[in-house]
Amino acid sequence: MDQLVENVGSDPGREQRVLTATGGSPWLLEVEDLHVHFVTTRGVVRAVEGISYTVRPGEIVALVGESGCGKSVSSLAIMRLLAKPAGRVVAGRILFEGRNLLELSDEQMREIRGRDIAMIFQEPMTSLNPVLTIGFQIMEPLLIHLGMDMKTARARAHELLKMVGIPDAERRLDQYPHQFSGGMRQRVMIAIGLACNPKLIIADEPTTALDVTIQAQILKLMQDLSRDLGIAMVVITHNLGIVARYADRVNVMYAAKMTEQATARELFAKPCHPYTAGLLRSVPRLDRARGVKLETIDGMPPNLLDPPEGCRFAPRCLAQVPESLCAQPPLVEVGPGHYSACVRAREMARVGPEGLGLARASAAVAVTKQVDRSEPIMSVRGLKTHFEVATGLKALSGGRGVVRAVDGISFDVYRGETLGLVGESGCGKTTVGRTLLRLDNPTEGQITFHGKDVTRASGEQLKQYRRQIQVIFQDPYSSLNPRMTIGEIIAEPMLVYKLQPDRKSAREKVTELLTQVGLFDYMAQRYPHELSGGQRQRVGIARALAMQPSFIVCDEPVSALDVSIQAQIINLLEDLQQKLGLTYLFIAHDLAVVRHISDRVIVMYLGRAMEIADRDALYETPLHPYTKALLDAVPIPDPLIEAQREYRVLGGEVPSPLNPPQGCVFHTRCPWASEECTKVVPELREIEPGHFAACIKV
Amino acid sequence: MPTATAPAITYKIPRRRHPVLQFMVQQPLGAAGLAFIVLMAVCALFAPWVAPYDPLDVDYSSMLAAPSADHWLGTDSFGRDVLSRIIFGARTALAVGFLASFTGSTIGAVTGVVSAYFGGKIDLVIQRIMDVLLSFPIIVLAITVVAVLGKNIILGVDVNLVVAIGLPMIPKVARVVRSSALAIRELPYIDAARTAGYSDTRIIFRHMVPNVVAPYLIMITAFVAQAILAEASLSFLGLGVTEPTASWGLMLSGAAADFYQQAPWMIVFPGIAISLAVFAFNLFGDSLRDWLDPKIKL
Amino acid sequence: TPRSGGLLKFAVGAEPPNYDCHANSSFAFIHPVRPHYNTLLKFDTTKYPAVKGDLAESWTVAKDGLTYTFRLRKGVKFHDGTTFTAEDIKATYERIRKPPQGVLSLREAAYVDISSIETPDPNTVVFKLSKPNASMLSNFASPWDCVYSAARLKKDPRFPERNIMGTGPFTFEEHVAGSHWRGRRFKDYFEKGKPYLEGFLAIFVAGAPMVNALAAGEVLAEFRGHSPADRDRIVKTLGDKAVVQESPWVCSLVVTFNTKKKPFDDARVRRALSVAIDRWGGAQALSKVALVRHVGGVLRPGYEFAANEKELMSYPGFSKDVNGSRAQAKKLLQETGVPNLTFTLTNRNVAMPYTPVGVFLIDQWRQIGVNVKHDQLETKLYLAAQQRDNPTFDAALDFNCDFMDEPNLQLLKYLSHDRSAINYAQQTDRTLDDLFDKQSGELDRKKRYAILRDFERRALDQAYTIPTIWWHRIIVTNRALKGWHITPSHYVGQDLTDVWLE
Amino acid sequence: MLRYIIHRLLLMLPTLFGVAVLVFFLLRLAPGDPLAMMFEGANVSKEVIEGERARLGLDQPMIVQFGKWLVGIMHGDFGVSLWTGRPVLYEIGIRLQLSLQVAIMATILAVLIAVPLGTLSAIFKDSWIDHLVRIISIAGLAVPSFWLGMIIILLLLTYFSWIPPLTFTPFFEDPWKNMSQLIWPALAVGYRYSAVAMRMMRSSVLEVLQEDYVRTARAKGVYERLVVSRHAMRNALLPVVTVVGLEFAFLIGGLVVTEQVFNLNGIGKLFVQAVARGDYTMIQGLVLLVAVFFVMINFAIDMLYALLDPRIRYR
Ligand SMILES: Nc1ncnc2c1ncn2[C@@H]1O[C@H](COP(=O)(O)OP(=O)(O)OP(=O)(O)O)[C@@H](O)[C@H]1O
Ligand SMILES: Nc1ncnc2c1ncn2[C@@H]1O[C@H](COP(=O)(O)OP(=O)(O)OP(=O)(O)O)[C@@H](O)[C@H]1O
Ligand SMILES: [Mg+2]
Ligand SMILES: [Mg+2]
Repeated sequence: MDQLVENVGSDPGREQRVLTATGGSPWLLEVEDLHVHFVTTRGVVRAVEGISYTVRPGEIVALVGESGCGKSVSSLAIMRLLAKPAGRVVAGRILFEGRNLLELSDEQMREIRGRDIAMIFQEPMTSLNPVLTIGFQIMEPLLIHLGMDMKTARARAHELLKMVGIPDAERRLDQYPHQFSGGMRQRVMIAIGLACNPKLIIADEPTTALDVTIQAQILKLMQDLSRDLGIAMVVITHNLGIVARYADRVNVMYAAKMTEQATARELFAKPCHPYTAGLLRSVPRLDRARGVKLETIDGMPPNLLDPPEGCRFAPRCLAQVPESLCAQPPLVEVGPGHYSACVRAREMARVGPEGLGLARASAAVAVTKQVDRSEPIMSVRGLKTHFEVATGLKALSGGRGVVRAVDGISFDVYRGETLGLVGESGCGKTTVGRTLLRLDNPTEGQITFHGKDVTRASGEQLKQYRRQIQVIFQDPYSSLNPRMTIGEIIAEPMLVYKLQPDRKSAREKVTELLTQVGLFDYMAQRYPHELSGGQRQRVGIARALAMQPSFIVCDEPVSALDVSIQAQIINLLEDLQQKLGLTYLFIAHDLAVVRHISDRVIVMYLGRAMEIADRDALYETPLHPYTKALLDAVPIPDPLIEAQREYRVLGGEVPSPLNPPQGCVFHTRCPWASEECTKVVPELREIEPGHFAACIKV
Repeated sequence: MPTATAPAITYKIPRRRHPVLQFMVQQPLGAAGLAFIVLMAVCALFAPWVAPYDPLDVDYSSMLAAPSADHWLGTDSFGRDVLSRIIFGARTALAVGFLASFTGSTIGAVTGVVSAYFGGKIDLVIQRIMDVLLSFPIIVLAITVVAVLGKNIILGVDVNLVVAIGLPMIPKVARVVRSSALAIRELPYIDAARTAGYSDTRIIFRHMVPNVVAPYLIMITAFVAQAILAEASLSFLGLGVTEPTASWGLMLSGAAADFYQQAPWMIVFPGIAISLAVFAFNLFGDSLRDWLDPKIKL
Repeated sequence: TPRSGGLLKFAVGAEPPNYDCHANSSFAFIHPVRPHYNTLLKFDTTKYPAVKGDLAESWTVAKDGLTYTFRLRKGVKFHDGTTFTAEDIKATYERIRKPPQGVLSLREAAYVDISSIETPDPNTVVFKLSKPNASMLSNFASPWDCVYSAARLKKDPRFPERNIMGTGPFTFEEHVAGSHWRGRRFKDYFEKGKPYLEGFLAIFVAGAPMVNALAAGEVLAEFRGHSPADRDRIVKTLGDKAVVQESPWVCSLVVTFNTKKKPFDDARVRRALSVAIDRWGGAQALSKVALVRHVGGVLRPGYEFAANEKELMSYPGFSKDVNGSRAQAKKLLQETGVPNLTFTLTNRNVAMPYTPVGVFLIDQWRQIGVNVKHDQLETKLYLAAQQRDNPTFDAALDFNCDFMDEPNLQLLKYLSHDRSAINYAQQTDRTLDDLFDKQSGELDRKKRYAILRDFERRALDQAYTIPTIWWHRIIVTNRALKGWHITPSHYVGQDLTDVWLE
Repeated sequence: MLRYIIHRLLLMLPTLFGVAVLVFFLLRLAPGDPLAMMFEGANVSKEVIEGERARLGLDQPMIVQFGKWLVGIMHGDFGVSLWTGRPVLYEIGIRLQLSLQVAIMATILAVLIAVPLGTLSAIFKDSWIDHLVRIISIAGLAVPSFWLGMIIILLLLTYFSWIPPLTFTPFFEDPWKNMSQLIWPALAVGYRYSAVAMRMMRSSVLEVLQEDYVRTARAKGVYERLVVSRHAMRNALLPVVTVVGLEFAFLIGGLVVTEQVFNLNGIGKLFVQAVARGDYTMIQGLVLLVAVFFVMINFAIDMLYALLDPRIRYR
């Protein structure tokens, strides 16, 4: 998008539009009782069990649910693109404009794909063929389905690229995917999807891999296109905010089954399934004051290889009734167009979630925190971390560039507090953390810890430092050595540093730590792959605690987890902080999560701090235009609020840290930018007490 | 809304098995290879009991005898039993093959991990050295080593032959392992180990090496096959094992071809033995790769 | 009746490194190069070891054996058109016996007894000797003594190293390194009507491919020799187009013991190991698979100076009583205190006939309880193990082969270390040296025979170096090739003058 | 682009220098004396041998010899063969053509077989086609080329009483004769070679077929045929290019045994002879030549990569 900011109001005409788009046949797509199984060597995965839903022409239907619940599989089944030969549709019908897609020949199905139904995938970085030009990849469906000649196809491709907001489209047609950023690639994917004017687009987590600002751009684009071109969309997501902002109707899935179906407004206002209710409550929200613990859904989603009898949610359900009653609840209509698969659905519709006792008692306990602000435990001054890299063209010619990953950042961390660090992907958050941990070496600046300069510490001094500062990583799957048992992983530092006198006491300590992070004793014998993501994250925390640190860098510790698990981990971290007096540097890109957990927050952009302030000050009265734009971009999981919200979409992309803009690094995307901004590098100034911002305009 | 009814489909659900069993079910070709390898190893190990004759027994009265009840695969130009020599030849092939491939792969793997872990100058120097080794073609390097070092027999195995065959494997393994290790080095659990302040040795041997076991195992099996072929080729050229030791390549060398009309068994059976052995190892290695880590390119 | 024309394709198992006859010693040199040159005399292949004139028309030897006078042919031309004279002979032999700086001559030793060479007229050359030498006349028939142009040598003594320019029946056409050598008929050759061939093509090919080539008729001959298996294979494929000629061969495999090393410094140990070899049985068995067949002493069986079978059987190790010999061998070892001797037999990694003979010997020694390791080495390492300053081997399989039957050549291996560069056993035995000198100057054949027997008995008793089995030369030619006769030496009779194709 | 090429070429120098050092000193530190080889069996005095040694320059200190050799190389002079006295480059030159031709023919053969079969095998993974192709290809790796060569020749000889010509004829002189000599070794070697490439092709197509962009192509409604040929194959070819290139480099110096079996006057046979004769200069020249080929081919592979993969293309 060329225009930097776009004003988008609420959309009161949406309901209207949906109704008028509904033509003669009421349904464009009807999925009826779909069952998909994967036959694998480890057993049969019943990935989708009897889900049904419908889509009207021109309508946006959301499919939500936690990871692995079968969202992708059900949509791939529609496209008949299930992994062969393992995946098979064992029952059900998929009617598209009245035709059962499952009965078509391969050739007929191929004709429908890309022409009538298009699909957009989650991973923009890998979904485009790296060796074919963007132009050709857009033209391909045109050539195949519409029989266009090269010239007209190219003209149309050009038009499509412009439509999805890619500047300089003519030149871009001849470029290759690697020359595009993630957001632009997703636009190209959309252009490919739109190429043949399909009737339905299935978007499988189209924005999950993107930054909030880009996510807002893409979703806005899709919404506009759907509205303007009358294309129906099935949007798959786990982000309830997105659902609230864009979807007309919502289907909630849990463990391969449909749990609830309703219009978006209805669902958010009056959830009629305990799972939906839990989901809605466990997400930290930007629009609500915090101060209490997050509500959680305890336990883990079931394993689809061996699902529980009866209601799949029952084991985690706080409103569960004796087992016999929970057996295989069917979808029941609880209101007009509102279905729920719970035996107590009607009851819940009447009395609401609280009526069933779904709000947890513990959730009400306020967190009181004592932070001693007299002396920082760690203070960072003018920290710069640059990387020399050989890039692109230069990689071949031996030339080198400098990535200014962190480019002069200063802050203090006080004992017992949680300092949040937010910013878009690539802004240098992780690098800050790694530099503090001395995993990367600072180029310039100073780090003092407990008054000691550790910037260039080495040998014994570094060892000493590292025993006090630990880390928790984002990816629970790769942060544990797969060849060691959980017990070995946790005990290793104790044995290496002789923190425990012998193996036996180390083992006892492991048990203690496991209990502390909410795991069981017997898990010490397991290997990481035998645990779920949330459990592994807990092991990661236990490992960090084994060193008895005072400071922990949490690098996006919950970003890879499902909302229900995310809440569990956040609560755990808070508990531990209270109990052990830990200090956290909490890195995340989810503004709501950061808001929930942090005492103070740093907003980073391109290696620099844009704004530093106390949490409440920052979220309530953001000073920096970037902070404002970020907050605007985050959708709030409530359609009513979303409908009334005025928000702006920040245009453009994050510039490359290899070649950051002159002057204020944000000026290329800033709505307030003026001539001066391109020249002056704004200092971080204390605008109000304890509230710093780096902008000459405030 | 129609309510869902679970379709009545029953699958034969395979029980969780021992990994070896699992491998056999999933990789029937590989299992066949493995079975043959085991058979061969057993024969080689118990060669003195399995073989009908002493492979060194020269018997000028039954030279070039055709396959018969006495000599199943005939005799060679010294009247030695071909079957017995093939069985004892398996000893040579497996001993040289395993030793060469094991030492080559192990040194290569450790070099690769060390090179990847330290990076920078150390990596650069190691890589240049590997480049140098790699620019010597295998057979050329082997010939040079054998011709230059001569023989050095310890416990019945020519150590220099093992070196000659194993040496060229080092850079190849190092390359593959290095790229795996480079990826592992970037993984958070290594960072975690570094944050814990563990020593380099501990990180390399406790955290990195065990995680390159997959490529290492795959390379070992693949290289056993290559080593067996190399031993045969070198012996064929007269640079490997020497008479009267039984070796498949040696059985084909020299005048063997000249007896092909008179005694075709002299050139057919050892050739088949080599092929079968190498075939089995490749079959097993390939399947092992498919099973453990299909991304590893050899 | 000979016919003219045609190209003779034959195989040569190796390749000459350079073109100088005087500096080479391999058959691989003789086969392609000899047809370009003449020598003073040459062997009469039909009456070997008799000699006949080549460039010499006739010759006389003085009674005292000290003057050799040769009358040379007239009208002989070099390939460059110049006329051949006695000066060329003189220049050639001077170059052999006293090579100028930078020139290599391998056969200086054979001519040390010559005191002067005179050329009274262009067609006469006179050799004066300082003392009688029984092998002198045969020496003049040596195929190595290619006659070069005196004029060319004067300009550049090393001219023959890179150029082929002689008086021989064929002119040089091309040599493609590693591949082949081509010669073409010399039109002005002195023997009218000869050579019959239009040209020859020597292809460098060895081993199985060579046998294949012969069997396929791709080449018509290979003049070194084949193993019985090769012969059978070629004959089987070629059928009646194959012609086989066989002869005993002036080559033998010998075992040398490192007399500097224990226990091989003890003659009894060496003799025991010699006695343990069943030469008669082995010869018979090995002759089926290897190119060895004949049992002999230090000289080729069948040669006029060689021992006859009866004399032979009286030497240690030549008895036909196998069991008796083995018992005797065991006893000898027992006496010397090494009944369970273990040692390494150093062999070269050449398949034929080293491998079968090595395998045979090891098997023989195994039968008296001696455990022998077989070490077949790359030639370079094989030679290194036997190097004269610091030999490392225990026992080695060596070959003794020269271009003709002649005690002065064959017995060199048995001479003392300081007198012979090809003695690897490292012994010093003046008795043998004296006997050698005596027979060398003995012109009387009977007396010489008797001295040779004394030499032989002592050599076999001491067993520094022991003969094993003598070679057997088998040549299979294509029937199309005519006029070629086998001799006991693969070095002689290769000028291709009298060969024709049908 | 030019800078890149120069940079890459400069990077090769340390590798080649390493190879030079290694081969030079390895040869000389090893036991055995090339002079002993030359005078094997000849009854000549020590003085004569030492004279020859001095003439060949082998009596000088090793480091001096090495320096002279390097200086020579910089002037394009690789010295003369100790054995024949002819320049090393001349000796190699007359044999290189043959070795190159066999290598090229084997490569063509291998690629023609490997690419389609490997792809087919990947597409029909775990079907009988896959099993068959895998067995064929693994058999190719298993059968020693020299044995296959021996059998080929013996069969030709037995059934046609014919063997391939013994001497080399350049292709442009007489293509028929040239082919009738070289097609056989190319076949014997090409089978193994194709097996190597086929395996790589299979695993690489299998991997590419799992890629997201292949799924995208299918979602676009692209014909399955095009999905494979246009979207999968080109990406899958990259690793195959590497193995083919490396294998080619290997063939230049690695046909040792096959050349022996077919009596080809090529680099490999020369190498074996040079080793057998202790011909230092020749071995050095050959090893260096093969190393040059190796690094050049690696360089060519990189270039080809850039051509096939826009991600690493440069302007
Ligand atoms: N090819 C396959 N083989 C075996 N099981 C599969 C396969 N593809 C998916 N599954 C299983 O099917 C279930 C549903 O997967 P699906 O990809 O639809 O989840 P999802 O809801 O899209 O999750 P996410 O949010 O992580 O994308 C999972 O348990 C998954 O493990
Ligand atoms: N080791 C490195 N070498 C070169 N560049 C690096 C390195 N590490 C990080 N970078 C670059 O530095 C910049 C900041 O990276 P960093 O990982 O700190 O960002 P981030 O804010 O954590 O992003 P994300 O949210 O995606 O995790 C990025 O452009 C990244 O590509
Ligand atoms: Mg999914
Ligand atoms: Mg990060």
